[in-house]
Amino acid sequence: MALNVTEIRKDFPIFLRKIRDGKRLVYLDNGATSQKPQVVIDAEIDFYRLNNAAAHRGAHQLAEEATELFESARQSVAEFLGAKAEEIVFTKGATESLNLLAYSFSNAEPGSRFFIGPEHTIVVSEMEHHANLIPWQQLAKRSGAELKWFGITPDGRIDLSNIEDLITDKTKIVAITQQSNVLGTINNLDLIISKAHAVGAIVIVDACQSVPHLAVDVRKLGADFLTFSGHKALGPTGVGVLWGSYDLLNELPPFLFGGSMIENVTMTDATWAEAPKRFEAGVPNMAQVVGLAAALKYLQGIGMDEIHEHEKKLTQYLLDGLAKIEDISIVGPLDISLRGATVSFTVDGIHPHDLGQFLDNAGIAVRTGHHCAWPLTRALGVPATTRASMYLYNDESDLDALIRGIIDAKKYFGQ
Amino acid sequence: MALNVTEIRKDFPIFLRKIRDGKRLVYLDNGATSQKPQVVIDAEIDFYRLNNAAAHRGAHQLAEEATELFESARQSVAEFLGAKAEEIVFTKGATESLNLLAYSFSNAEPGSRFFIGPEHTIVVSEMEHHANLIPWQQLAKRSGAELKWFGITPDGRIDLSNIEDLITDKTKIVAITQQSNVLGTINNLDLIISKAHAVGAIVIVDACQSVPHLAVDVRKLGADFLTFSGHKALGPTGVGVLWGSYDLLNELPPFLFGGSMIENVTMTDATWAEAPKRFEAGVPNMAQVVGLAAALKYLQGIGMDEIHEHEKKLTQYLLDGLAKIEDISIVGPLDISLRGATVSFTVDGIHPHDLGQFLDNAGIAVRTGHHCAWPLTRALGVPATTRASMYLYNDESDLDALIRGIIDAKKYFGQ
Amino acid sequence: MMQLDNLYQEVILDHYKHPENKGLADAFDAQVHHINPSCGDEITLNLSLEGTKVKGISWDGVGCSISQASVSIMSGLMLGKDLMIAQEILDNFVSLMQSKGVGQPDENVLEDAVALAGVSQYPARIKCALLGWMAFKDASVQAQKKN
Amino acid sequence: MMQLDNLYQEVILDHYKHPENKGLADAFDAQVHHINPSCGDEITLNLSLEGTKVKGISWDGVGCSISQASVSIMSGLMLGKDLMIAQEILDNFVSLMQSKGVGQPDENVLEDAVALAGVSQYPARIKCALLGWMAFKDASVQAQKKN
Ligand SMILES: Cc1ncc(COP(=O)(O)O)c(C=O)c1O
Ligand SMILES: Cc1ncc(COP(=O)(O)O)c(C=O)c1O
Repeated sequence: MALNVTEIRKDFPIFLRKIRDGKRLVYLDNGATSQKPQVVIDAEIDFYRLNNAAAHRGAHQLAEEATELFESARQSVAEFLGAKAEEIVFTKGATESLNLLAYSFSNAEPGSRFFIGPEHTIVVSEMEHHANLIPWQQLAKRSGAELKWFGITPDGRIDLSNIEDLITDKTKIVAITQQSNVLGTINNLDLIISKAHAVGAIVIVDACQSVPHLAVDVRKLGADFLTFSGHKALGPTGVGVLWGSYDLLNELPPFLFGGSMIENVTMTDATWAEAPKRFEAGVPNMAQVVGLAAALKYLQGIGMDEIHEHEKKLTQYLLDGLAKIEDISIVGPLDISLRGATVSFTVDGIHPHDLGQFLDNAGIAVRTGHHCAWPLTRALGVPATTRASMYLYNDESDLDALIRGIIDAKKYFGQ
Repeated sequence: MALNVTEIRKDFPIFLRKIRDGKRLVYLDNGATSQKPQVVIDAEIDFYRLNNAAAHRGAHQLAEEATELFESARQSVAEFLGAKAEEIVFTKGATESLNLLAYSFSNAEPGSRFFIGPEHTIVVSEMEHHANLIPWQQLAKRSGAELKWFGITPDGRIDLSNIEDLITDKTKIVAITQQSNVLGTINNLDLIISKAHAVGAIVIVDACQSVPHLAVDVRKLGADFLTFSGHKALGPTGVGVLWGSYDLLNELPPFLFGGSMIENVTMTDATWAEAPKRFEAGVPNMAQVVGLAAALKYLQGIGMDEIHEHEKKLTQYLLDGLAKIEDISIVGPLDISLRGATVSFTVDGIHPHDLGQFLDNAGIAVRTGHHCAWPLTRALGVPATTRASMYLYNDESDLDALIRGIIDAKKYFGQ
Repeated sequence: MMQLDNLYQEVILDHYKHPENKGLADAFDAQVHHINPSCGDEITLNLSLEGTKVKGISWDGVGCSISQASVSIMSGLMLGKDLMIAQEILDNFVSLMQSKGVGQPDENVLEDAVALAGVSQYPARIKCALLGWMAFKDASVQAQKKN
Repeated sequence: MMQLDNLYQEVILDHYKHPENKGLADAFDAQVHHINPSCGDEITLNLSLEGTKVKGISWDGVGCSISQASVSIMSGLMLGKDLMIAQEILDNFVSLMQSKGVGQPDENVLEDAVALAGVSQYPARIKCALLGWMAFKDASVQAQKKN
């Protein structure tokens, strides 16, 4: 069933506001962050107004309620991903999740399946976001391991042609994005995962750009760890999810140390609680976790498949529209199969910053620059791109505005 | 001027609700987390409803506004602490802040002033919260350094008698709490800081229990790093502050790696932005940061000195009240000088869990257990304690309810 | 107080004040030490078997009335039982604890332990009630391995 | 478009399309390479001095109209100036950029650079406008050290 965007927009209070002296907000920066429906805002508010207390830390009624809300949010997230509740770790965002993994590997003792040394390799791709690249660069540096990567093809797909050279017996970690935040490319991870598992490597999936937009079932996917950020999935800021297959997760050494992640503590030593508690030191981001659960329920209510279909339709519409404008080059796949609703492009003679500014003046929010994937931008041979990224509350009128904006910009800047 | 608690309570919507079938909420678990005034809730809501976008990541109007709100929150926090804006790093909480420091020390190269090796010692105290103990245990383990600690005196004060043996030329880090979350003790840190600085050690202050309750000026205090959590200071969950003296902070190696903390990135290497950006990888917890700034402004509006005076008065009232009950032992100082409004105690023959449950049944929220300071509880020779911790919205009627509750519990459990 | 009385039944307070099998026996097939990390309650439990039968249980520890009464009740209940039966009782008790106050305890199986049904309404206390039972489970695995 | 015209003044678009001193000179006392990490804009700047006087500035780089026009304007402005004066101009420009749209630019000091005043209303673009100026500052320190 097609989405009723008019109705959906009513759920998002930000669309009531005006941009740059009275213009309608055309929000096409969903790759950076998404807007929040009232139900998510309400879930956070209600936590503070009614149930606020430190979860897991008190025997009084508020603490019980806070714990119950926090743990049922874990259950909701698990159901959303097809996972078990105890496989869900709450973090502050995907960046923390990926760093958690990289540091936890460092914390592993020799002999542990997570131990990584100079004899090992870590494999990423050239289309990774900095958050799924630099933690591995640093782990390589700390451990002496070698960092290798999949390149990209001219049409913006991951280049698997040398997979046999990349994923070998030495490979310990394969960390890869499920969807590029620049190219829009959706990576079919089946081959990578099966090769990696065949050599005993651990597969980590950056699902920041996929989980909010299409149905992801971690059991079907078959990876070992997966992460996404709440704020890109209609959820609050300050909350992310790390999923880990339980046996692995429960063997992984801890990362942040402090309250609630312990089993026993003396002045000189400590032992750890089981996963997921072991990874949730400190009073958690409770209101945000509860808000995230509300966001995922809202998404489920609309339907992830419906959202994906809607975005596909919009992507095709935008690609068609852009194709009609001269001097535009799209970076990333031109066909909409295995492709998300993120479209990056350059316009000859107009720097993305200037284009972005011009569009902003018309109420259209896009992102410009390297999108935290600088090595990819370099590999594409452009200094920067302009990116339009869509979500369930966008429709053709938004894309019409964008296309008109680009045409007007070309005139303005004298192209 | 005395606080008008009746008026203050009206600012906190949670006090409208009832506990355990219609009882008034007597919230005395502020050491665990504080309640939120409507202005804080509104600040978060307004961010989502009006200005939500990824700060520092876009040239469009919403992104500009989000950046402006985020950075002026940094300014507010700085003013609250007597610091400079660029000295404020936003984290997800004090636990993260302390782990950030411990890992950043590990990331320092030999020759750096942060480098720590087997020739060094780290000094903490026996009254530390797990969050300011285990990260240092683990750093000691990683680096080969030795962990030492100040003991406590029978009246619950830090024992400085062997300071000369503890803080020596080998000392690299002194990490100490400004106020105990169990004993209520406020530590006068002057001597420790001057000794530590005399030997070139770095002083890290856990201000989780002090900053929300009394005026703290980081310049006057003279430490090098200081941290607190927003949620204990009327702020949202999921946000904390790390303050660092700028020269030190800007030399400290980064901790979390990802977007927005970089200067340049290639596939194999990266360089870092200046502080504080270097420590804020990823899309930040913007709504929570903005909410925290609102919380600190609210506190400033009431007056930190007024709050401290109010709490002192309540502490005296509670200590007097408890002294009249038989079989009660208070752990922590009995005089209210250099003492916060956290009172932990045991009642002969009633386990804290049972007492806490009984009080909860009367609508009174306290905390029981080891309060994430297990080594301290052990040093005190008790299996657990009951803790009442007060804040600006508490008054004598709350303490009367507590005292009556304890007396009733003694009857109920047949003492 | 009604709700509270539901939690602190007479039987529980009795066991708390007059615990059974408290004080560690010298001889045992397995000794375990369990801790409740969220509150610090601790228990040491000694178990001896005769074939697959529970010959002796003794314990010592500190904790709240719920944890102490629960281990006291458990020890009486398990003594002399075959491990198969003991496991059944244990499973039955665990489900009761997880029932959020709506479980119908089976008095034939749980005997005095039915008094702990009210605990299932207080999520934070379930671990207290389970502490001794988990220690027993652990000890029985260890004792069987040894034999 | 009014607000936007304020940002993209004629002078700016002119400099963008016809940049001055672009193309690196072979001889220089200092060469610096600056980058804007938030967008990837890059500039290389060559500076040569004669005593404390700016004898030559040349540059190359990629970036938006604001960053390109700004470095173009800056290069023309600084050429032939004594470093003391150059520093004054630079300070003046930096304050203008930080003025949030309310600064009154001094045309006597800043000449064409006054056209960039509108940038100060767009926080995200200030770094674009400053890129070349910061490169100049860095290069002048280095060139002086060398001489
Ligand atoms: C003294 C002290 N330090 C550290 C912490 C840790 O703070 P958080 O759990 O908010 O990270 C707390 C509170 O839990 C505390 O009371
Ligand atoms: C593909 C990808 N990975 C990781 C991240 C990092 O997420 P966050 O900044 O929320 O931690 C992002 C978004 O910024 C992303 O698009």
